Amino acid sequence: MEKVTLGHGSGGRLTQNLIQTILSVFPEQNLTSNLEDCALIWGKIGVTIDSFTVSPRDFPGGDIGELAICGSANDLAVRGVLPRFIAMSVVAEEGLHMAELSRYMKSAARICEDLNIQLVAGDTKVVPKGHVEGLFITTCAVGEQITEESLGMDRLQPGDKIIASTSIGRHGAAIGASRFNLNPENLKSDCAPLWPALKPLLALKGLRCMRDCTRGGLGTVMCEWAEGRNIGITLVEKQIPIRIAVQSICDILGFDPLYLACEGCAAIAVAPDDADRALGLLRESSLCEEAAVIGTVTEDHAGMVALQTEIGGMRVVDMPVGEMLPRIC
Amino acid sequence: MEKVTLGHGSGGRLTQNLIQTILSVFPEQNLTSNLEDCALIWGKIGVTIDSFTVSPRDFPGGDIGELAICGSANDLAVRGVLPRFIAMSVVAEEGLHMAELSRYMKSAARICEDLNIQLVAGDTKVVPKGHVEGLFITTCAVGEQITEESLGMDRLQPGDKIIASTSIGRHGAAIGASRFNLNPENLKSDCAPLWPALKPLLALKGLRCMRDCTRGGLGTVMCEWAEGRNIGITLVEKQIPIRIAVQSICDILGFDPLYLACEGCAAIAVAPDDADRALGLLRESSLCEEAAVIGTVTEDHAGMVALQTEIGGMRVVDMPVGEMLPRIC
Amino acid sequence: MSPFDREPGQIKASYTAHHVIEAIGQRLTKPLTFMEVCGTHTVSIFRSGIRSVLPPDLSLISGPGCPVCVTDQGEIDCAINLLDMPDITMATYGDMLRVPGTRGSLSERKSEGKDVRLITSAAQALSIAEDNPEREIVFLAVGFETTAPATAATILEAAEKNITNFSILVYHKQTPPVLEQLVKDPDLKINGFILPGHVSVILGHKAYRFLADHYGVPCAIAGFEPMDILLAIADLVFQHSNGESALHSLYPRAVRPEGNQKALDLISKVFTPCSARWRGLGLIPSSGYALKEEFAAFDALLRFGITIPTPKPPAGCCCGDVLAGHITPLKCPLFAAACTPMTPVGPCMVSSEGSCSAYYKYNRGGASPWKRSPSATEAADD
Amino acid sequence: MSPFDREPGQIKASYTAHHVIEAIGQRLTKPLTFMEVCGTHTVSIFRSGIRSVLPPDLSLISGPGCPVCVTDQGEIDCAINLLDMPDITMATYGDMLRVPGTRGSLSERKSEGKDVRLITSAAQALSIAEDNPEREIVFLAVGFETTAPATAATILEAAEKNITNFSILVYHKQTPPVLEQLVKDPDLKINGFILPGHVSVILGHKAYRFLADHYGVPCAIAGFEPMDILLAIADLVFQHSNGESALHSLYPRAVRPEGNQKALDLISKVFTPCSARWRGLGLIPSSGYALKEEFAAFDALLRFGITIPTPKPPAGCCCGDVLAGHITPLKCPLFAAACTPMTPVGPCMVSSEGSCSAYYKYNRGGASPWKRSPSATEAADD
Amino acid sequence: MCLAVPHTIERILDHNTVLATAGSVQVEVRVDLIDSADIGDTVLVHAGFAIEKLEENDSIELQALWNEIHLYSEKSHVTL
Amino acid sequence: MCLAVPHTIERILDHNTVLATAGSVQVEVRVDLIDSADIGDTVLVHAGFAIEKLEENDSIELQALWNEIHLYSEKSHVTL
Ligand code: SF4
Ligand code: SF4
Ligand SMILES: [Mg+2]
Ligand SMILES: [Mg+2]
Ligand SMILES: [Mg+2]
Ligand SMILES: [Mg+2]
Ligand SMILES: [Mg+2]
Ligand SMILES: [Mg+2]
Ligand SMILES: [Mg+2]
Ligand SMILES: [Mg+2]
Ligand SMILES: [Mg+2]
Ligand SMILES: [Mg+2]
Repeated sequence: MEKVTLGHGSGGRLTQNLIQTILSVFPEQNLTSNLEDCALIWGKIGVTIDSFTVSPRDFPGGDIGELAICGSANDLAVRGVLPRFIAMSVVAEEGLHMAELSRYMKSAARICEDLNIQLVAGDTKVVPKGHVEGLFITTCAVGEQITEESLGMDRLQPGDKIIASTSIGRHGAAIGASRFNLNPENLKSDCAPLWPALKPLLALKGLRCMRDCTRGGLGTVMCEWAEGRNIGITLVEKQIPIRIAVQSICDILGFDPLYLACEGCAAIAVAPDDADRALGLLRESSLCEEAAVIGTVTEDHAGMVALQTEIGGMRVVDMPVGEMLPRIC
Repeated sequence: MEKVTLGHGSGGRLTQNLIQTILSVFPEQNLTSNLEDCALIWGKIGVTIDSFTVSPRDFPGGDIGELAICGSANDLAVRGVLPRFIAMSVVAEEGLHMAELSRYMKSAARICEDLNIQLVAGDTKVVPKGHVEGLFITTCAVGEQITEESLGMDRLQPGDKIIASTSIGRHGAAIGASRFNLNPENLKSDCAPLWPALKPLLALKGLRCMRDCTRGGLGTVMCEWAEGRNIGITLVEKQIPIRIAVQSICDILGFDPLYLACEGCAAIAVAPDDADRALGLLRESSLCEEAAVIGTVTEDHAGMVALQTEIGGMRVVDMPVGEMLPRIC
Repeated sequence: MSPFDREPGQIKASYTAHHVIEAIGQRLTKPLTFMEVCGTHTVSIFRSGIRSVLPPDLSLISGPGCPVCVTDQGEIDCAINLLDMPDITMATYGDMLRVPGTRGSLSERKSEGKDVRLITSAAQALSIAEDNPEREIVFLAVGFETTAPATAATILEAAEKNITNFSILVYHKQTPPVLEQLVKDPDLKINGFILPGHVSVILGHKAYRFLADHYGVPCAIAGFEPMDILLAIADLVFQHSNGESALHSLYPRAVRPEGNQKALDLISKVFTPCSARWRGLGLIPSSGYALKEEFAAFDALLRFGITIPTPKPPAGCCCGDVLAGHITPLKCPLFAAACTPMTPVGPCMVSSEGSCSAYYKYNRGGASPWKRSPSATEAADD
Repeated sequence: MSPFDREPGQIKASYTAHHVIEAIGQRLTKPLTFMEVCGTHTVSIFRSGIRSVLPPDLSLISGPGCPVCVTDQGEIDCAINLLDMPDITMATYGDMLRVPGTRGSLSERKSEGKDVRLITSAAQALSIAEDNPEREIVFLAVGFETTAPATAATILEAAEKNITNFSILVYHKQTPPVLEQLVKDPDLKINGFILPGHVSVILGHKAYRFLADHYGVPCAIAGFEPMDILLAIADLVFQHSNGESALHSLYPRAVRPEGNQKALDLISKVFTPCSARWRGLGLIPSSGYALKEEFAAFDALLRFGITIPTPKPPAGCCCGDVLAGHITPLKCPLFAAACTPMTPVGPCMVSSEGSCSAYYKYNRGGASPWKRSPSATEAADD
Repeated sequence: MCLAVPHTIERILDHNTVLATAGSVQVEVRVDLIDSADIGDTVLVHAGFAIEKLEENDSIELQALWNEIHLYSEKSHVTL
Repeated sequence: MCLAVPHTIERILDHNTVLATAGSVQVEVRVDLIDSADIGDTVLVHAGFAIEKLEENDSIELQALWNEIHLYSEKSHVTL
């Protein structure tokens, strides 16, 4: 009897399978449109939902409250949707300190204030000790699309440039470090709202689509684009911004930074002519000073993501399958 | 150090306190508007969110999948909002059988098909064994208000009649029975979509507001109306429809049926002139054959709900405080 | 049977209640105070709004009839101490979970991960023991004579099945001794007792005869439907008006004059009377049950080598006075101020059968307009 | 230091790689097949796309270098049997969790609620034992000579601290005996070994000299950066072109010729060589480690009275042939069909260092256009 | 103090357990504390144990009480 | 088979444990397996244990190899 495994939650191919299993019973669904970060209903209204189960709840650079707003707001932002409203549901374990909950709510409220997002609906559930690991938060963000046309992977074309809005893998590395008792001095989660940095890009005619590289990381987003549209993507290893602390954590635990979650980094596809301009606009934001062109959309190797390695080799970047476990030997 | 308790989750006054604690840190919030079943954004778009943590996940008359759609769709329906879209987030414990998950998703999809609701956004998280009790589902429903004016408790006026759309307490009784190994032959949760039954009422000029009597039951909804608007409400005990199995479970466990959760019962306030017509319209639906006028909005005892008892006495119906525990002695 | 029908054979209250109420009003000639000594009566009185239909001169006060409330704070502390030992699973009835001891409640311990199980029958406690041989199951047994026989039956079964991981904190209490203490209390003028119907099912009539025969206080054994209680009130009013003081059995459908001999035999097979400490009322001789020596193996106190401490009650809490009938909750300075169902100070506010809880909940902390009877009581108090 | 800087002192690969690649191409005069025998080399080769830059006549094949893959199925079964006993906590390294035994993996047991802890250091296993005195902590220890000294140190510490709830499933393996078996294999033509840098840190040069001296196969001890591996390949090509067959140390920054004597001493203090069963390769004499008799108290097999079964491998799985270098994963009939990372059949598809996993992941199940070297291998195989 | 609810015995399970219903709610009930338990009996159940059979008994006191009450009303006696 | 990462020792914690960093990541490392551990040493850490010190050693073979490679390129020797 097939069971749900942690691998189904890791953001890669098993997660796609799980989503497919769920969608298959609902009428009129297709996986590709569901892989975009938010739905566009009535043409111009963006809607997205995400549950936040991060452990530990406090991590370097943020907490579950901040993450719960950033995560959903970013899913709107990357589709050119101005985040306006949040609905938030809190499932707490009995025994959780009220002060801890309040602290997370303050973090959430701070992001809402920064982005001028209004909390409009909420729910609270308390479950018996042991029925939830402390606190899970689900947020649904709603906003209005401010671009003429809807951004989405259907707009990708060979020749398009891929930009990483900042250095990758910081959220996943920070969480991994906390879990495995590593103590990185200068490493914080990149958890941050993307809207302020991405908004200027929306004026670019050549802007194709964007994705926030959360669970599964940059590598998974690239695979979803390549497979979803049956195009090739070539990334250039030495152009991908990775901070030394992130790389060190990957070295120590045997992780691949391409698959580490980001919570404040978007993958952006632009027409080649607009790449420089996009980079310039991004770098005006203090969150995106590390922005870099990291690859190109190709007609070659359709459906596949390639990495041009530092020694000049080529290899596939495949969608990850299981949970990323530390590798020792 | 104050902690979150199960009482905070029981739907009564402690739940209000918890909500207040959360809302207090967000800008521009007021508790009363947040106590309505859904928010109305941009004037005419209804949004609601709810997490479903029901245990057991299968119960007589429904399951967590059906409940997750009904619960959120009903929160729209009671404000005159046609449910159109659902965003759904699933948090599963590793080890959950895929077949069980699929079964719930089929239940959810069936309700979506019945109501012509489209699943537009989703999320799946898998957490380690012991981090969640099997499966929690959060749904956010979005729809369009089809009434001219927004329904809400601000419209309540002395003299208004209160209608229960069907007999009360069936969901709470069914769950309580499952938990305490009682085996009621004819008792099923009332879990059902309210839209088809409530839609005809929206044409009534005298329709004031409606609420689905979920967690905390009819009693809590009445208290929220009375306190939220500082009006009095008098309920008449012998007019409140309660099925014998529900009453028996209450007798056995020492519960008060007024506080038992419903998942397919709405409290409806109408102008006195429209009460009969509302009752007639409701009873056309097979789900609402037990609909009854159960009380009146009063100028007296403002902020309080009174129950006129079967022996002709009067007493307060207060908002419940803690978790409802079986009473033996 | 239509789905709205209630239990067949019950009194359809609304058809006859007003006659009883009318009769009470007509026959009441002087201020009278009756005490109900069963928590289930207390709840029924409040839930049916009986006080609101009684004449102002007729007062109802609640006695020590909630087994949760009368459980001594030291007894709770003892249970919590026990729960801190390794491998303990504690099984008990619902409301016990919330009662505060000196270091919090069982419910708080449960929320910290201790294994506390809510049961609805003594037999379930034993099943838990059978299902979890690697753990020590302690049944925290509360309740009066109605509940004690089930505990006794469970102990006999455990002995027969030779179950060795099962023991009991016997906090059961007996009602006649506490009623005797109340009726002898010079500060308390009780003009009639509404006697507990289900305790009477076990004890029969004779256990309470002394109240009428020796102390001259009219008594009515009553069932628990609102009409049952109205009838008992009428009966007590009529006794006064007729100059009687008898024990009347108004619950003959359940109560046999001789009681339930089988249950009484079980009790005396397993337990022996002992003095017991009641919250607020102190040590009352012969008001508790101790396990007989042959069942000592099931005595949790002996098994785990613990004793029941005698801690100080929470400052300002008047539960003792409330339970003794000296005051109504409205007279407690903490009531509805520092002490509410959200912030309960004493067990009478915690238990759903507690007087303070009932006064708060069904009268909105005393703010309701329908409380003729309680305010009359207050007048009598002053 | 800019945030993009990598570890100081590393080779900036892209500046020099093309020179090395060019030299390899120019000096290669005949088809050659080299074997890397370290899983970390395997991963590094795939991740850096080294095969895609090598001439088609140069083949790289992977040996039994992933300790997870070579752990025998019976050893996994034994661990799972142990986990079914009460109060067992099992601690092990990451990838071990997913390796399938006959009755599923540790990870599956964990998802059913068994206590399996993922550790990143042997010392953590001992800490878990100290923190949980009421449980039995079993450390499932895998790995080659690099990892065994840490296990030895931990056992000595446990003995010194007199920790009695700690024991070990010693599944450590030794590399020289298996290399000897490979080099003697008549079905296998290996023209050079890329030797494991970190094992060499412990063993020094002499443990591998027999490969060059006795069997005439060129050897290069290599580090793990892509450039380190390219250099090793160049070295082996040059040796062939120069008619040499020597053991060259290309990782002198870490490897001392004499090895790490302190680590070797620890190993021999705690362990004694024994024959060991390798997945797919069978029983190889002197290729395992057994606890010395004085440490028998820490032997989980003795402590719990269990033995390692010898189950049948999954039908159709060619992990044995893959680990022995007889075939590349592409030749396994299940590869990318019945056996994928989502539905792994053998450990070589499960472990992130397994050849099958690497072939699948970095070549998209053989479908990628950048695989000159592997297809050359295939040609050589036929 | 002692919530007890009438149940009707539907099935005998073993020497001390029956299946009983209260308003269509089925529960296992222990009958150790009563003399006999037969199908169709209505028993009063407290904490999972039947503590007595309910019978349509009347008491002299109750009859007298009703009579006295009816002096104050025109309605006829309603039996329990 | 044996992932090992260079760490620099920052602090001596006790007779067999040090605090070491790899690219700003701080870890407790056991140093039982090496002869000496001093602040500033770069050690190779495998599974939580330092297995060797890293030193700027060169080997004859490595020098020879580079020389041979440079016959095929115009670039100068890049030292490790
Ligand atoms: S109101 Fe509270 S403090 Fe006062 S007697 Fe009642 S329980 Fe005790
Ligand atoms: S592809 Fe799968 S079945 Fe074939 S050898 Fe590899 S692991 Fe075994
Ligand atoms: Mg996203
Ligand atoms: Mg989303
Ligand atoms: Mg932040
Ligand atoms: Mg998201
Ligand atoms: Mg809600
Ligand atoms: Mg609602
Ligand atoms: Mg809602
Ligand atoms: Mg249903
Ligand atoms: Mg709802
Ligand atoms: Mg998501």
